[in-house]
Amino acid sequence: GLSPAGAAGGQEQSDQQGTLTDVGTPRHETLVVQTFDRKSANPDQMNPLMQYAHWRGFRELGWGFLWETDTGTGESYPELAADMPEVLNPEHTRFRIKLKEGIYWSDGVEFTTDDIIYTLDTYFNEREKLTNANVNRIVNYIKSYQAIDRYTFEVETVNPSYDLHTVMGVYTWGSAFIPVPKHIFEKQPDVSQFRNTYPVTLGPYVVKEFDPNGFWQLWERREDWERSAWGWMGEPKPKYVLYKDFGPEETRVLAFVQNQYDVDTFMSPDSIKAAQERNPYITTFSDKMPYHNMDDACSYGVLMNQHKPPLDKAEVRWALALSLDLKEVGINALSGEFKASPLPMVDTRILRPIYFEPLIPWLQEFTLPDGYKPFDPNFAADLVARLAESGVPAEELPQGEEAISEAFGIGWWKYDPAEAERLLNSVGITKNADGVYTLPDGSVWELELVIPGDWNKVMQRVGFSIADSWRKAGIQVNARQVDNAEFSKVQNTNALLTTILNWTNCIFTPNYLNSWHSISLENLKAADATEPIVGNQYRWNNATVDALIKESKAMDQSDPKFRENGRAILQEFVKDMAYINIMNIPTTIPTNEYYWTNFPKQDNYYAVPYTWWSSFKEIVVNIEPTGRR
Amino acid sequence: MKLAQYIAARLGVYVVVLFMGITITFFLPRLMPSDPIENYIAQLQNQAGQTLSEAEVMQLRATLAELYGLEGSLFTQYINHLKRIFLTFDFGPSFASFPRPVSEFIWVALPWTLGLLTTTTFIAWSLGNFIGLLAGFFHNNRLATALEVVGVLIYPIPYYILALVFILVLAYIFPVFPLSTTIRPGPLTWSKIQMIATNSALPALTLITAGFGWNILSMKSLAYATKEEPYVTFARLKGVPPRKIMISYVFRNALLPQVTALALSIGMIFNGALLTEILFSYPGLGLLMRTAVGSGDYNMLYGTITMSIMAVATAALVIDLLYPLFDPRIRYK
Amino acid sequence: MKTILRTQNLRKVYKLGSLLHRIQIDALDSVNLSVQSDEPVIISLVGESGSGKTTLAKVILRLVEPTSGTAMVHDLPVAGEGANPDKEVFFRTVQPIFQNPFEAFSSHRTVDAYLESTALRVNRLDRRQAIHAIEEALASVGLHYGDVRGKYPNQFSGGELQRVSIARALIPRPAIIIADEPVSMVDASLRMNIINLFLQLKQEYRTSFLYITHDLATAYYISDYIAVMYRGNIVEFGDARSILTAPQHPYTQLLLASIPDKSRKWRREPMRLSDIETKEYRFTGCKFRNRCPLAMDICATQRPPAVHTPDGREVYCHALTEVTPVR
Amino acid sequence: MIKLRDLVATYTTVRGQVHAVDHIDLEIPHGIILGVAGESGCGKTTLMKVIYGDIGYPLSLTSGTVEYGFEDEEGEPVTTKTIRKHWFRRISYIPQGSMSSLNPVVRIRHQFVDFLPSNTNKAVVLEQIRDYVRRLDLPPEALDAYPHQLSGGMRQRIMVAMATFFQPDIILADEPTTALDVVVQKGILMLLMELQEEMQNTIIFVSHDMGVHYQITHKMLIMYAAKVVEFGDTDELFAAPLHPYTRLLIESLPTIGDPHLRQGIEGRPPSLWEELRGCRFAPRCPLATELCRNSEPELREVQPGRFVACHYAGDETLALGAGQILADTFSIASETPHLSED
Amino acid sequence: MNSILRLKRDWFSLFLPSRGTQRRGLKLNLRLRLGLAILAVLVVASFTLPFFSDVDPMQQGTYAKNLPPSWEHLLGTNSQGQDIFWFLVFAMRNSLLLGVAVSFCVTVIATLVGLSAGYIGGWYERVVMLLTDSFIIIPVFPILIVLGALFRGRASFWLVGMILVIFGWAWGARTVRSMALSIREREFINMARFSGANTMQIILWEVFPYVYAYMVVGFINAILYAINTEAALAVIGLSNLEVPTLGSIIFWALNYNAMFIGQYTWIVAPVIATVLLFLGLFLTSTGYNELYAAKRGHS
Ligand SMILES: Nc1ncnc2c1ncn2[C@@H]1O[C@H](COP(=O)(O)OP(=O)(O)OP(=O)(O)O)[C@@H](O)[C@H]1O
Ligand SMILES: Nc1ncnc2c1ncn2[C@@H]1O[C@H](COP(=O)(O)OP(=O)(O)OP(=O)(O)O)[C@@H](O)[C@H]1O
Ligand SMILES: [Mg+2]
Ligand SMILES: [Mg+2]
Repeated sequence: GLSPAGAAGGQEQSDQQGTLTDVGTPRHETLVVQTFDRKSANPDQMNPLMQYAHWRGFRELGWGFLWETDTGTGESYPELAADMPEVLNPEHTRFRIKLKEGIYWSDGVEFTTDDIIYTLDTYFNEREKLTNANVNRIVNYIKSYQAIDRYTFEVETVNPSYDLHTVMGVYTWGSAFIPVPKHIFEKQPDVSQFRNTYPVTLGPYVVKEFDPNGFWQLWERREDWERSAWGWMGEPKPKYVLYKDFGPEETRVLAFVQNQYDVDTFMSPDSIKAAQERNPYITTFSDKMPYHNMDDACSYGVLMNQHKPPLDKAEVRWALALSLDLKEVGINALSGEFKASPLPMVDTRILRPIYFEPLIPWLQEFTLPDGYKPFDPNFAADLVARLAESGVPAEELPQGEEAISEAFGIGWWKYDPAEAERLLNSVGITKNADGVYTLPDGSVWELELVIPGDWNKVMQRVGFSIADSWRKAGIQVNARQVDNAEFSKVQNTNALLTTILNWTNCIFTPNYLNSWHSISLENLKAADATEPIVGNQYRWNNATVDALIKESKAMDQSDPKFRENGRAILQEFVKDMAYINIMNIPTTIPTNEYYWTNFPKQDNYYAVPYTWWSSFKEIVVNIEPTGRR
Repeated sequence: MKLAQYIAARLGVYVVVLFMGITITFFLPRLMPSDPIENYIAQLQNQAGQTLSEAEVMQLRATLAELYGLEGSLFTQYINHLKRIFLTFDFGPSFASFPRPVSEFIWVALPWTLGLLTTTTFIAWSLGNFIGLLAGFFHNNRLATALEVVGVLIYPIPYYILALVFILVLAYIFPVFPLSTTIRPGPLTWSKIQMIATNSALPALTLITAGFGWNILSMKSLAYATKEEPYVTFARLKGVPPRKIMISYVFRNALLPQVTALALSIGMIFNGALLTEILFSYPGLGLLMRTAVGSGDYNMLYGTITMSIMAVATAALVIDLLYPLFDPRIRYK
Repeated sequence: MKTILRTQNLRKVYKLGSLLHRIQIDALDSVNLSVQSDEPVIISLVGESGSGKTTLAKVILRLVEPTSGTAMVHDLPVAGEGANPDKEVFFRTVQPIFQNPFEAFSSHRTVDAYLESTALRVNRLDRRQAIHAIEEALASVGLHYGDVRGKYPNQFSGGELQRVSIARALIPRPAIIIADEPVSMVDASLRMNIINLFLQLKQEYRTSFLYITHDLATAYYISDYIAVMYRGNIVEFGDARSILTAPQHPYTQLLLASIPDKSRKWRREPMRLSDIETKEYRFTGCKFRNRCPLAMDICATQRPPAVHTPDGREVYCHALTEVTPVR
Repeated sequence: MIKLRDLVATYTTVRGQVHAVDHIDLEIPHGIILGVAGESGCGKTTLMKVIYGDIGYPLSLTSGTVEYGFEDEEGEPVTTKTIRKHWFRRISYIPQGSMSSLNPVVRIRHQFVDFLPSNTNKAVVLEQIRDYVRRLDLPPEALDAYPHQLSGGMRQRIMVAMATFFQPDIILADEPTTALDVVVQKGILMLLMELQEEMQNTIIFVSHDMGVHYQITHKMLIMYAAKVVEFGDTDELFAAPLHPYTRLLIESLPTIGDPHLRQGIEGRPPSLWEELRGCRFAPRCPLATELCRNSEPELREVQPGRFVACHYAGDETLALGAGQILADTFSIASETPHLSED
Repeated sequence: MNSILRLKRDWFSLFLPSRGTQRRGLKLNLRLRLGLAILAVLVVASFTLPFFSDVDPMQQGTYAKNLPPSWEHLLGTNSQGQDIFWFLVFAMRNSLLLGVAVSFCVTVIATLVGLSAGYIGGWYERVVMLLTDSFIIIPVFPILIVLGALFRGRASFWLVGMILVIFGWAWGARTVRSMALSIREREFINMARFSGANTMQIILWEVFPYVYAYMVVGFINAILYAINTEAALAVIGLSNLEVPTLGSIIFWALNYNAMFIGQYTWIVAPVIATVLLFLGLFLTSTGYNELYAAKRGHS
């Protein structure tokens, strides 16, 4: 029968084996990870040509890609390919790619160009039926392709390409091109009906078992992991990797304390603290404030519809920025564990030297038309002082200007409701007797703030805190949180709503085009158009930026001019206050080192700590069992 | 009226109710502010991390509208929807997990919900009625009274809090039950049943605890009123032992309205089950429904809501049809 | 001549029982009654318990829809096809006294509320007149308004309540009162007062009565006509005194023999009581046949026809057919 | 001998307290049928409740006890305090309106035996009940029916069967035949009489119908406004009622074949809520004197076995005069007006 | 059976030493008094105290975060730097307002629909009952989720109330109707009819008193339904989270893991408030029922 302890999450005690997981594997051989998307709606769909159970480890453990990204540096490196693509013509449209030899599918069949060509053929022939949107991307990107030999093929792109390795390979969080095994897929009468349950993989793991209800999936290391797509990286340490949803945050804290799993995702700071108090094996990314990794590609910010009066006026947008008390917001929502960024970009260790540091002097000197200097270089220092005051131990706070800036950012906009009022008054928005702003026509200015409700707790808090901050400044804000589904639409159209707390502005490598490529004049829609205006949700009309982006598109991304242009665009963003960027997304990812140790940490930074990026490959290779059972 | 006629009439009501429910559920989600096609596109972009060109998006949009059957006027869509449900019990493909049919998901989720619901409803109803009976009948007895007080105090506590307390006490402080549901696939063996039982224990406990309060209160008042009926007085005068009066006089008579109440309250109980499923990550219809709303999956929503309406209506129908068997007095016109 | 009361082929079928136990009862089985007179009359309706007396009353009161047939009261068609009298006219023509006084008043209202309502709404009196009318009506049944006022039904004894019920029916001075066992809960002396009251009302206010009772003595005392019912059938109908002194139907004879008389004690003889009623209701032919000393074969198959005796009554019995051929 | 010792039974209501049985002190010999008559609301049902020992809110026994004349297992005489233990075995009760006293959802046969201790062999008892019911000329199918399937008369007979099956020493029957037709009534009464003769137990029988009392009772108890006014042998009482109320009660009802006008008693019984002085019947009594109005008559034994609460009872001269006055009150003058004379 | 839901017997005798008839009146008063006292405290406190509050309790960062209870902050402060006590006062007021308003509408609609359907009968009843059954059978929660998504945040507090009313009346209507159906068959209805009462009057004076006691219980229940459903909607984030209600307190307390970070007052206080509120309503209703029953001369 089931002992009570066994019932408690299947932590069954047995003398030889030690604790077992819920799914019956030895706990000390299993790395257990909280799933990123909680429950999978479609757990038995494992066909990458279709929409599939994406967040269940396929990208990290199952598939192989031509090129991967090193999350520590942002550089790409070859994975299935033997090398970076060889450019065959000066126009940058023809490329030759060589594959590594000796890579085998998990069923023992060798991986060759045949699989590549078959996959591309399928993309092109079945594109109507395939629901993975990347199929379209590849089909629109590539003009032709051909096999040269068993390990070599060539492709020609439609336009000059400087990013083949991040289109046919991984860009930060995924690859548009996922090779499928020809010998399996060609037998299928209809590949779009094929579930590919228990898929043949290129990665070092195979699916061992999964929950038909979508809460968990168990991977087992291949016997021949050395012949897998990234076997050359070294031995993946866990024999099993279990992705599992441990429920809402309340139950996750408890399960984490009970050592039921090893890595969480986006747990809110207070939950982490609560868990840490109960279990010393639980650690954050750093033992110094702000404790967490701040290298996510995306940032939180407030998106404004610049087509909607009065947000069409830069004064108004600046007034919103200046009446946002970010210190207060950060403390209320995140206990101060955040890194502010005034530029519409994340302030990460990859991007800081290229885009942030060169712009600091400019920011400090930047003045609004009325002569006001909005930048607050002491933001981080003041924040530290306030945190110290509120009882954060001194040894956990960074010391020295540089460390403080590295921890909490280069600074942010001043909190100055008085200047905000001046700016608003200058465009005819004045406070009424109740201290609430009214529009020139005398009606109360009602601002709508949309907050994503399902994303994570922290984001909800940030959103409502921002609303609170604005409200204190006299702006009538109606904050509402919406479901993911609605949020996606709101985010992509930004037609009906005035402001959105947003996370879309995502740039991981110095290639900013991935995020900004659509900020073009052609991409502007009518003020109330409801169709998506992907990439220019700001509805930003700026000719300088338009020109700069067009120029950058025809440039090699390592060209210094490319980065120069990036900085110029950033300056334009600031001048127009086109987007109120707030902070890097704090990736609050605690780990539990009871069974496994050597996770990426501040002082052991071999990759970002995420389990849903390329970094996970490095994590499984680098972690060590503690020997506890 | 003959038995067949009675059943036919009751079935007629059933069909009409279903029809109305289905109609409401068809039009309501149409009001939802999310558009499945845009959602899908947005989702892809989030997943792939790459933005699509305008042309790509337009093309994708056209393809999807055709695939999803979202073409034509609302009315044609409605007629097609009705046809599909009534003729083939088909809710179309899930948008979020295209092209898998919604019914597939429902068949997976339904047994979980039904299993949890029937057991907890039965237990909560019996327990609540039992305590209510005791409290109403022995209204001077302190133990019965104490039990009733427990009911009165527990009844207003929100589900979520109850659930958390149970989790904290029974999965953390005394780890008797698992924190989260883990059920491994495989044939239905005895140990699998045990696994399901231990995994469902906490949601079940929450549902029972939250559900029996009302039964206590209503049964108590019914029992109290029934106690004043002349046949109960006469039983007392006959010297029938109180326990027997309670069971075969008061309870037997007060039971009937409670049976009707049960039939009616199934919808309410379902609401509770839905919340509980969300809280406990229990793989039932409720969670499916919540995910469907979250992802703007129309068809899934139709499917789950229609299914729940059917389940609830059918349960009510069954209880109604069984009702005359309980009540020898019933007269129907 | 006025039609005081006329029913034609009045039938009422009740269905009852559970899904498993299904029973059909002809509570009224082709009831034909006819009383015509220019003078007010008191018609007694007697018969065994459960024979359909209350049902007949309810049909006349428009509380029960007959399955078929028609009924007419005081020239006013009240039941069956085409009967759709004006409410006000109807209430002033017919008023009821219900059988069980405990059931006849809501336990949530004071009983005087009904009296008031009747005076105000049916009689359309003003408040002062209404009080007067109520006082008068209550006084005529031996009650004081002050003692009735503000009290709930369970604060009265059955008899008191019955009298209130009668008083209420008197307020509109209706043409006919349907009194369903108005004195069953009343003690002997009071019973006489009420009965005399009926007589007085008949004379003074020209009120007719349909008097349903088990008390044959009072029926004899006040009624002009009497109808005897058995299991949904009228078995004997005609002049009250002649029927009660010389009954012809075996059931009427049995009835009369069963009156607890103060003059001589009963003989101890075995009695044949009725069987389970639903069984008898299902009999074809004569429903009394299994208890009838004169039962013949024909009684089991054929419904007895109306036999009109020379003294003007109708008797439904095969035994009489043999003696007196149908005229 | 059942001894009622100075019984005062009181109802508590929001308006105050009311004595529905007021100082009743009597001895009822065993083995007879005692008839109780009196007008409605005079406390007959209350008296039955008190005798049965069913005392509970809002009814309370302000004073007195009942001694039942038999002992329990320990040899202690049974009184009001201990009578509950003997319910339906040594004393049984057919309550007023008992047609609705059967549990509607349980078959009759179960209701026959459900008060028996659980260790009795129900099957055996049921067999006996079947025999008993057959002997009482009741259709045995009735036992298998639900109450709603039976007519009122049938249910009433079932109640009688239930109350007599265990041959109790005392049977209380509160208007068991009201609302039934005379045929059924006669059947039930004959049944009761037969059973009583056989078992030689005591039946206390409440009825409004003096004819019924005449037919079946051995002794009569006449109540008026919570008091006993007369008590004695039925035949004697009918032959020569000593209390004016009794006399009026007996004489007031018509009989078939006697078409003469009769009068009920004028006036109405006093409200028990009021302060009562003197003889309670005095306001309605044609013979009442000052004495009657001011002093309450005691219930006294005027002849052996005859108890009357009237100042003038047993006073021969007065009785004669009274006879005349009473005869006048009845004004046996004309016939009742009748329609069908022509 | 025509049972009136008479919640009249009390477990309160628990606290009473003496027995006997006298006790009854006393006990009844105590029960009613206690219920009314609880309600009075809650209502008076939540409706008058807000006038004494000098800050908007919703405003964040007014005080230091996570302070333990003290004289200055009776229940401490929460993780958003708000005073828990003052927040609770406002929340109680709003929840009570919502509860009473919703419950009032629900009860009135349910009673009207139920009584008229039950009494009038015929086609009217059939149509109304079909509608009612549909509303009962359609599980409310999924629809609330959809509607919540539709109106999210934009849903003013009162819109949430309206939605609760729309999906709340049917149950009561059905119960009332079945009671009305059985009452319709009773003799006193005929008596009233012959006393000249019209349909409206009969419904009002004859039928209603029999369902009245039930409706009081229903009213109380609907208050709870409204407060709890709003809370449940808030907990899954579908109600307006910027209005202090018992639900939004719970939402934020859960959002900040009050249970695990030792902020017990934050999460326990609204629960206790809800329970107290219910207790007050329950005691009052049952106490009143007893009083009413006694007035009619029942035991
Ligand atoms: N609403 C009803 N539904 C079904 N059966 C009914 C209904 N009302 C009366 N009955 C049945 O119809 C028959 C006649 O009943 P009714 O009340 O008319 O008799 P009655 O002569 O008035 O009897 P009693 O002398 O006992 O008052 C009885 O068997 C009774 O059970
Ligand atoms: N539960 C009660 N509460 C208050 N008073 C009551 C109660 N029951 C009866 N009474 C009053 O007590 C008196 C006696 O009532 P009881 O029922 O004993 O009369 P009864 O002689 O049986 O009358 P009936 O012949 O009408 O049955 C009446 O005045 C009555 O109003
Ligand atoms: Mg009748
Ligand atoms: Mg009585």
